[in-house]
Amino acid sequence: MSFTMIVFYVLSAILLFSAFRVITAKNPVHAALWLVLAFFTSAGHWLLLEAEFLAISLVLVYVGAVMVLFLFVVMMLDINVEQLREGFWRHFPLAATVGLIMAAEMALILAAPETRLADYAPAAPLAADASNVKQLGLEIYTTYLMPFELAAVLLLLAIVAAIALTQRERKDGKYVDPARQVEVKAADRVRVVKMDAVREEAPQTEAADAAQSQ
Amino acid sequence: MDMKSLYLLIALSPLAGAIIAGLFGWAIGRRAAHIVTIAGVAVSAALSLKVLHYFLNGGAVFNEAVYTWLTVGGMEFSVGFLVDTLTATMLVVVTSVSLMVHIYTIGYMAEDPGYQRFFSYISLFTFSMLMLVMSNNFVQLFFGWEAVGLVSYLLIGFWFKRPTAIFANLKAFLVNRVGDFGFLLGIGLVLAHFGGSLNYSDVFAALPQVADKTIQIIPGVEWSLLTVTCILLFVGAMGKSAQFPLHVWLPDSMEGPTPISALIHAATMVTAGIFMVSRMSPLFELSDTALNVVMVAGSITALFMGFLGIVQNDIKRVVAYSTLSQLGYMTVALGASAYSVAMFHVMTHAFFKALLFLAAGSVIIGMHHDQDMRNMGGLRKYMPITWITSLLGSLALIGTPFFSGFYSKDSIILAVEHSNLPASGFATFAVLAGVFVTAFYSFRMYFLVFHGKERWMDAKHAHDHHGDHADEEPDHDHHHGLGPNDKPHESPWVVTLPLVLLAIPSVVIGYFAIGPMVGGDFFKGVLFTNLEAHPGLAAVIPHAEHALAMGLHAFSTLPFWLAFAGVALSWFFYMKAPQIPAKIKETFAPVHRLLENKYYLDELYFAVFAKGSRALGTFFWKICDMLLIDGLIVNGSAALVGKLAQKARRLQTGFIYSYATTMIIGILVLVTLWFSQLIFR
Amino acid sequence: MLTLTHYLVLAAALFSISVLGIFLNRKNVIVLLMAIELMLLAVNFNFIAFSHYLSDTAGQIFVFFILTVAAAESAIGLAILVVLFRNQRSINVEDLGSLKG
Amino acid sequence: MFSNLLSLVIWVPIIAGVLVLATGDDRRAPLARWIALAGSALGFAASLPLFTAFDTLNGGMQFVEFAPWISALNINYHLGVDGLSMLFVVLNSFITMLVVIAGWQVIEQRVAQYMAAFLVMSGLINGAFAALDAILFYVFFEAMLIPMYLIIGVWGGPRRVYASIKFFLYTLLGSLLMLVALIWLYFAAGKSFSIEAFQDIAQIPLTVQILLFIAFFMSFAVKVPMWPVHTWLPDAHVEAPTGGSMVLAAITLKIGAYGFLRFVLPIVPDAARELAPIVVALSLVAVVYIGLVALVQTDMKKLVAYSSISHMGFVTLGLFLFTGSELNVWAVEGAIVQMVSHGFVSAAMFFCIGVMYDRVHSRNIADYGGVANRMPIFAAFMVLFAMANSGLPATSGFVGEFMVIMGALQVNFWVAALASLTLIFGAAYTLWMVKRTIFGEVANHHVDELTDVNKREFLVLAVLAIAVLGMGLYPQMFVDKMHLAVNDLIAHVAQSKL
Amino acid sequence: MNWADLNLMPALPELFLLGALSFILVFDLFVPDEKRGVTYVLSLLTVALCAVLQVATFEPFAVTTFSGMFVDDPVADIIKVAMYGATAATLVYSRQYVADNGMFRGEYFTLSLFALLGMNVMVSSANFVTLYIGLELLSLALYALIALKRDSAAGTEAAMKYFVLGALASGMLLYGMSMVYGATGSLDIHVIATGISRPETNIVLLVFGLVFLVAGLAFKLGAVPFHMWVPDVYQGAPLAVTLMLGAAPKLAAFVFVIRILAQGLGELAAQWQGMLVLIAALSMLIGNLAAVAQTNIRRMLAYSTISHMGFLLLGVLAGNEQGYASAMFYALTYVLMSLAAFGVLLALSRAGFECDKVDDLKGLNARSSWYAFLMLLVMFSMAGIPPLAGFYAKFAVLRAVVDLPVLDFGFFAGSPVYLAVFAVLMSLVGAFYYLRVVKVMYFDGSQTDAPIVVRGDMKLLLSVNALALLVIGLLPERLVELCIDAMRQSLASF
Repeated sequence: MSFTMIVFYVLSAILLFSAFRVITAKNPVHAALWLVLAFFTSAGHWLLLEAEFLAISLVLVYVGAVMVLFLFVVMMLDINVEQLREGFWRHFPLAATVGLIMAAEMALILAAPETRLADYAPAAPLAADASNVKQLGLEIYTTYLMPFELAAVLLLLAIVAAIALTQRERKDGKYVDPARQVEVKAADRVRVVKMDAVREEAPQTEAADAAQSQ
Repeated sequence: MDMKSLYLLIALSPLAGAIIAGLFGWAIGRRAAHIVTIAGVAVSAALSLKVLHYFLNGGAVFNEAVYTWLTVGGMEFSVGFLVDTLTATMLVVVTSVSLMVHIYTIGYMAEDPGYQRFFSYISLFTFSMLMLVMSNNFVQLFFGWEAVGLVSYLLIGFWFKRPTAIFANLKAFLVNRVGDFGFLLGIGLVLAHFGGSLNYSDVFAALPQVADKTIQIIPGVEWSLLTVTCILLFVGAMGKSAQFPLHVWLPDSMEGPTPISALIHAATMVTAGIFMVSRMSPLFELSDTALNVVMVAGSITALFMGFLGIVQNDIKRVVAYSTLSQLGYMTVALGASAYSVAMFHVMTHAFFKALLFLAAGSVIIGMHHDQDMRNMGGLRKYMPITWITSLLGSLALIGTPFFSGFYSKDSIILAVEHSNLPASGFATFAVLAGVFVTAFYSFRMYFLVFHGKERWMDAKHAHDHHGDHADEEPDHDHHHGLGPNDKPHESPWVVTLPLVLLAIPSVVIGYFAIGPMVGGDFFKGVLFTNLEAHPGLAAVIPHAEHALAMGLHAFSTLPFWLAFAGVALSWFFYMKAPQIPAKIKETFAPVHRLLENKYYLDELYFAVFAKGSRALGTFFWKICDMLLIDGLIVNGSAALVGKLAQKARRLQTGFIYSYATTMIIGILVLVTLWFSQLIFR
Repeated sequence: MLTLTHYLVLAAALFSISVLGIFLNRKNVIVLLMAIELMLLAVNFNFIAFSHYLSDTAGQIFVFFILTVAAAESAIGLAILVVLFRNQRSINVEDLGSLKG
Repeated sequence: MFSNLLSLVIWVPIIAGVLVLATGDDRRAPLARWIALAGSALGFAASLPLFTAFDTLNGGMQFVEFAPWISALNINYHLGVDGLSMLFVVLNSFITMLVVIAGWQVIEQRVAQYMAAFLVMSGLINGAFAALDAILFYVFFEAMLIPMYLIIGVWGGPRRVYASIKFFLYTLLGSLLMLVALIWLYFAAGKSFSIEAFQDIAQIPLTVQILLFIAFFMSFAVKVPMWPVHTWLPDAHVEAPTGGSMVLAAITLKIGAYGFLRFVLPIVPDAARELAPIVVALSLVAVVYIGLVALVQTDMKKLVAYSSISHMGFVTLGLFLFTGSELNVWAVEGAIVQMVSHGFVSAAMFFCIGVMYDRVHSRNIADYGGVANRMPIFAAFMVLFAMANSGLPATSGFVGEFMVIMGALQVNFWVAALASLTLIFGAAYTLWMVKRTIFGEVANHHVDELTDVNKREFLVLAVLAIAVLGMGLYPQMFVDKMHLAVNDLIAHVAQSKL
Repeated sequence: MNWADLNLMPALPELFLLGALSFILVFDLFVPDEKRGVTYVLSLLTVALCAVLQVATFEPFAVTTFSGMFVDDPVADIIKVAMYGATAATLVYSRQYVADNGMFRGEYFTLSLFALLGMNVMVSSANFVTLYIGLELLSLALYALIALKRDSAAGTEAAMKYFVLGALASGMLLYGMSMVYGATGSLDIHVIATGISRPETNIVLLVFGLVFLVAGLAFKLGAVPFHMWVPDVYQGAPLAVTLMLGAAPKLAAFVFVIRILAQGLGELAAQWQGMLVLIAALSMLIGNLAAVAQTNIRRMLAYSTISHMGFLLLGVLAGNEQGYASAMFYALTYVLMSLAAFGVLLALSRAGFECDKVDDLKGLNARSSWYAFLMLLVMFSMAGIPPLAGFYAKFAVLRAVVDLPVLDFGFFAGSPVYLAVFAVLMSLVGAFYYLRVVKVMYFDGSQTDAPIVVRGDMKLLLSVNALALLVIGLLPERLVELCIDAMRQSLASF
């Protein structure tokens, strides 16, 4: 068994275990941390597959950004962890059966000789100075220009959407609406109230009204 | 005027009267209505006499189409006239009796609010009957057949407020429909197998080819086509001419006003069946089986319906049963192949029976619409004309020598005696016994009505003169009867004049007509009798040629003495010893009850057919339609869809995990289906 | 020797675990979101493995975009989660059952 | 001058219907009525030349119109009538006019919608009869469900919802299967939806023919309706307003039978021949069984509805009487005559019941009795139509029955015998009803307060009476038009497609 | 890649849309709440201009750009124009509703435009990458829109469900794409298409991926068993968003299906036909059955959508030009019907009252015969009754199905006619609940006499929309031919 094989199996074992823990962990914070571990091991796998850029992005984007976001949210929301775990094992057998069948079927198909995965010869190892990043960059900025731009739009959308959904105007906030500020006119700021100089006998009429209404 | 126009005029002038009186009666008033209808019928009657005269002087047979009704499959159906001696005879009978009845009606219906309607109906009836007898083909025959049925329906139910009347007319129509059912099938068989035409002449011409044809009605059993056809046609005749077992409608039809009982249910319409069989004599001659059937039906009717006349108390019903019985005689004659004799009896019977009915009507007028004979008696003093004419009519009916009824009835008896059909033995007994019975009930009626004690004084007024419908609400408009201090009185001249006019032919027509009609060749080429095969008629002809001798000879024959015995017995029972009938009634209570209930046939039919079909209908409706089809299949499938819908709905649990599970299972199923070979190697 | 099969089966196992996570988890929506991340990870494995064995960069580029999308997706997912929590004071999956039938 | 006649009879009522609808709410109801009358009268006027100018010596399609409609699918606006269909176009236009008059005062709510529904339906029905393109036919055939659904549902009786939905789904079930059959035939006929092309398909295997037959049969048998798919009809009839029942019975049922003539017999002759015994048996069930069911009805409309089924049984019977491979000309023509006649008679019967219903607001036989005392003119008409319904000679009701029975006797005695039972049953249920409603003493104060027909009702009754008697006395006028078409049909059916 | 060769013309509408969208996004910040109408008008203008540009740049053949990732073919053109129309109609119909429900904010419009952009990208993509990103653009915008009524528990619940299941479906889709990529070595649909026909291509892997692809696509369409989100989201989302969800995205999803299955994996038709048979049949069955039991009209329409998608898939599974064209026709008419149906519901809704029970339509004919009539047209069209557009849609699809040769997929073998018969039987079940809507409108008495207040432009557009069903029903030729021609040209120049 070659070294890469050993690495592969070790990483795979950690990956699958951590993935399993992600979905079974009692505490969502733990789950998120198990997920981080899964991402790390995946990054290791991808390095084995000579996808350095992606491996690094995975760590940076996921572990660095997304998982932090997850943890933020988990901690922000006041979640009763104990209650969340009730009845977990009751559904486990059925769910596990389905999951197992699925995994088994997929594995059987993929491993079957008819699938001819063996035809895929292992790629020749890249030259030491070959830059995965450069290679991807070239493609992304030329051939994949359109998806690249669209990815940007997508991120914009995510920003807009996230803000639209979560931003709340606090009642006690000192928020100033720039649009209203710009719109403001002199007449809005100063109101000239015309007042009569003579004061009427108001209370009497009120009393009369009251008497009438009774 | 050419003959075609003449015939058209005969047929159409009553129709014109009917239409005017019917559609515009409200505008022209009562008087104009009866004038116009009577004028129409009078024209017909006059022209009919002319036609008869024409034929007596050797006129030519007329057989021509008037207009094409329908063309199908290259075959034309036309309205056409076949006028020969047979038609001419019927024309005269129909129009003359109809004319009498029209006149009579002026008096009889004088106070009825439906006066114009009534005239319209009877004119319409005359038209229909004329179309029936003048037809040269089966379709038109059927038209007329049904049309007279319709008018009969309308007239029986003329007093549509009376439950009994509208029950009776429905019954009449339906029973007739049963007959028509057979009749139409018979016509269909004729069309299908007799050269593809419904014209009489074509059908007769095709007879030689079909004489030996057979038909499989029950698979594997070959029946003679002719026999089947004839019997089916005769079924029609049974309905219309009220032969057992389709006779049940006729007695009930007495619910109609008396004039129509005379016209339709005695003189004309009910003889349509006899007329039709006579017309079809070439067919019937070829089938002994059919003739036997005819004869049996006729004999049963002749005898057993006569019995029923004995126990009736309603004056009209007695006449009605007598009509039934006489129709039986005619049918027996047909069975004996003595078609001319049958027609002869049709004619004489038309006159004397119309007379009897009208006389009964006159009595009813006199009794203020009380029809129960037990409330009458001694009327001869108050209603002399009615009394005399009734007596003459009764004498004709029972076959008193030299009266018209004698000639026709004796001819029938002779013919039957000499018939060689298997049924003729029974038939002979029936007609002979019938003579006695006829005489008995006729004179029972005569004595009860015109002689004896004047019983209307102490008549109960909650009377049950409607025997079988006694439980129904009494009708105040019509059944009032005589008041305690009233006396019967003779009817007005419009009523008595027809009586007189009808009495004349009732007495004399037989004497004059038997010679040419039965003995001579008046019907030659029209009515066919195979004298070798069916010798009944041959036995009559020698007698018929000498009417006087026949009358004289009669005193030495059995029928005369039977009739005499009947009259005598009735005199004894009802004049001399009125307690005896009551005693007999007690002694033979079951028999009496059987007769009073008309052999329970009505009850039987009602239970089997009316109730049975309703029960079946209810079953089909409630069980098959509503429960099985609608409930189980239609609503059931709807309910099933609803149930499934609830099931389908419950799949949607609302929980993400179950949705996800569904999706995954979907994937798994697809994967398994497509890769089962790989997975389960 | 490491073959493509190794990676694909690994990815398949990962995929199954994430699917299992989605319908095993009845209490916590956040874990659902994490399971989704796992699933995308499994897919990425596939792409990268194929890319490697095909010596083709397209797969890796796709993964790049998937990572981007996944990030955006989790942002929106968490935003919805926050709104959900505000409305229901719960992120229990079983409380998300008012729409059904 | 007659080149666009068929389009006129289709579109004039529809456009009039749209105009009527445009008058809006009930404040302008009188205007709506008059437009409706004008539209229907125009439609009828346009249909008359079809009858008068019809060339009886020409067996083919007449007044043909052709325009491409959806050329991509080879669907064309192809119209034409022959002896099989012309009469129904005229009949429908005629009945529509009467229906408009019949609903003149009776309908007080949503007059415009009511009138519009009938007018639109009239146009659609004409279209169905005139269409020579299968899809065009189908469009008209189905589209008429919409106005009918509304007519029953909006203006109907208490169980109208059940009845209308049942009606709709029942009929839809059949027609959807037919649609599949039409599409199959389209490919078999070389990508054409022309009905004539369907008929000219030279070969279809028997099993396929039988499947096609079943598809068509489902559709048309429901429409006719034949036992056992008839149960929608009593419900629909009972709940529909008078006009709805009139159109439903007089016209829409005929479309089913017409479908047999136009589609089933010529397109799948061998299957028709193979399965004819079943159809005949079902028809006889309709005659006998339904006749008995009619006998026990307590609701007048239901009774007449069942009688319609029974009468339509005669139609289907007539259409499927084979001797060898030949249809019986008597029976086929009789069936068509019966269809036309039933159009008059059933419309008249329903109208009569409507007249009574408008006054007493009950359809129960038991709530009547002695109507003739208060409504003599009406009673006279009612008795006339009842007689026509029971097939009395000299009324139109007799002609068709007579012809079918005559035809049946040439084929099979027992079939004819069972069919002839209608003479008895028809008279029994119709006249029994007449006895219980029209005749007798005045039964209750409702009946006592009855007033005789008004001018409008009289007009409708009189026109129908003339039609009933006219057809009974001179059927030749109608039958003449169909001879060649029927002969062609028979010749066509005689050719095996196996 | 040569920048000079970059032809932006085919993508002009999308570029304009993106620009306008960004502009509105910023501009809206400076619009005060009471003048939000400006944003609304700008959005409408944007959509209208996009449509103009789309028509102006129409070419009767396929043009590709962005290294073959973006394809502008006649099908895309027509569908996009229809999507602009649908989006515009959505905005018009929902204007009053969003104002009444506190959603009348700039985000609503920008998110709608984002969704539109995403759909455009989906429709015009010729590469898995762009397909995926377009799909996500659409989906993310929709997730957000559904939850946009932030205080609505149902809305957020629906959004969450849609999000989770959508992500799951995306995962499946991606898994499928990865397999296809692995088998063919490319993400480009053209290359994939040509790659499949090569003998050395790994069919097992392809079919394996195909299963997942089909699942993902079925989810987008809302076909059984990947339909579970549809009823919940239709019911839970704000009515305006439901309308948006039910209209244009179906068109995009349809083209998505065509791009992947017909253009990319056309050679595997024999395989996916079988899967689609199963999915289509189940969709028709479950959709129609479950709809029968609904009392909520939005839910009912959701299930009806599922069944319609089943029908649409029948056209797709025919696997030939006629079939695709018929499915396209179906999609177009479906969107028209869906728009009109929800349009009427929006018209009947008012502040504080959402018209979402079937019973809320009771007696509509008495309240407003016009809206009742429009709804009647929609319902009968959905039921497939001629002479309404829905009939031709069903008809064309059935025709394509019947034209198929004998099918054999192991679980289903036999004449395609059986499939057609099954379909019509299911649409019979469907007719029942459409009829019920007509029934409550016409046969039942009204429960309320609240006046129906509808803006004039909406009333006009809604009328045109519903009457279009009738017009198309009477004269379907133009649209039918348009679909057939477009499909032919697109497939031919692919």
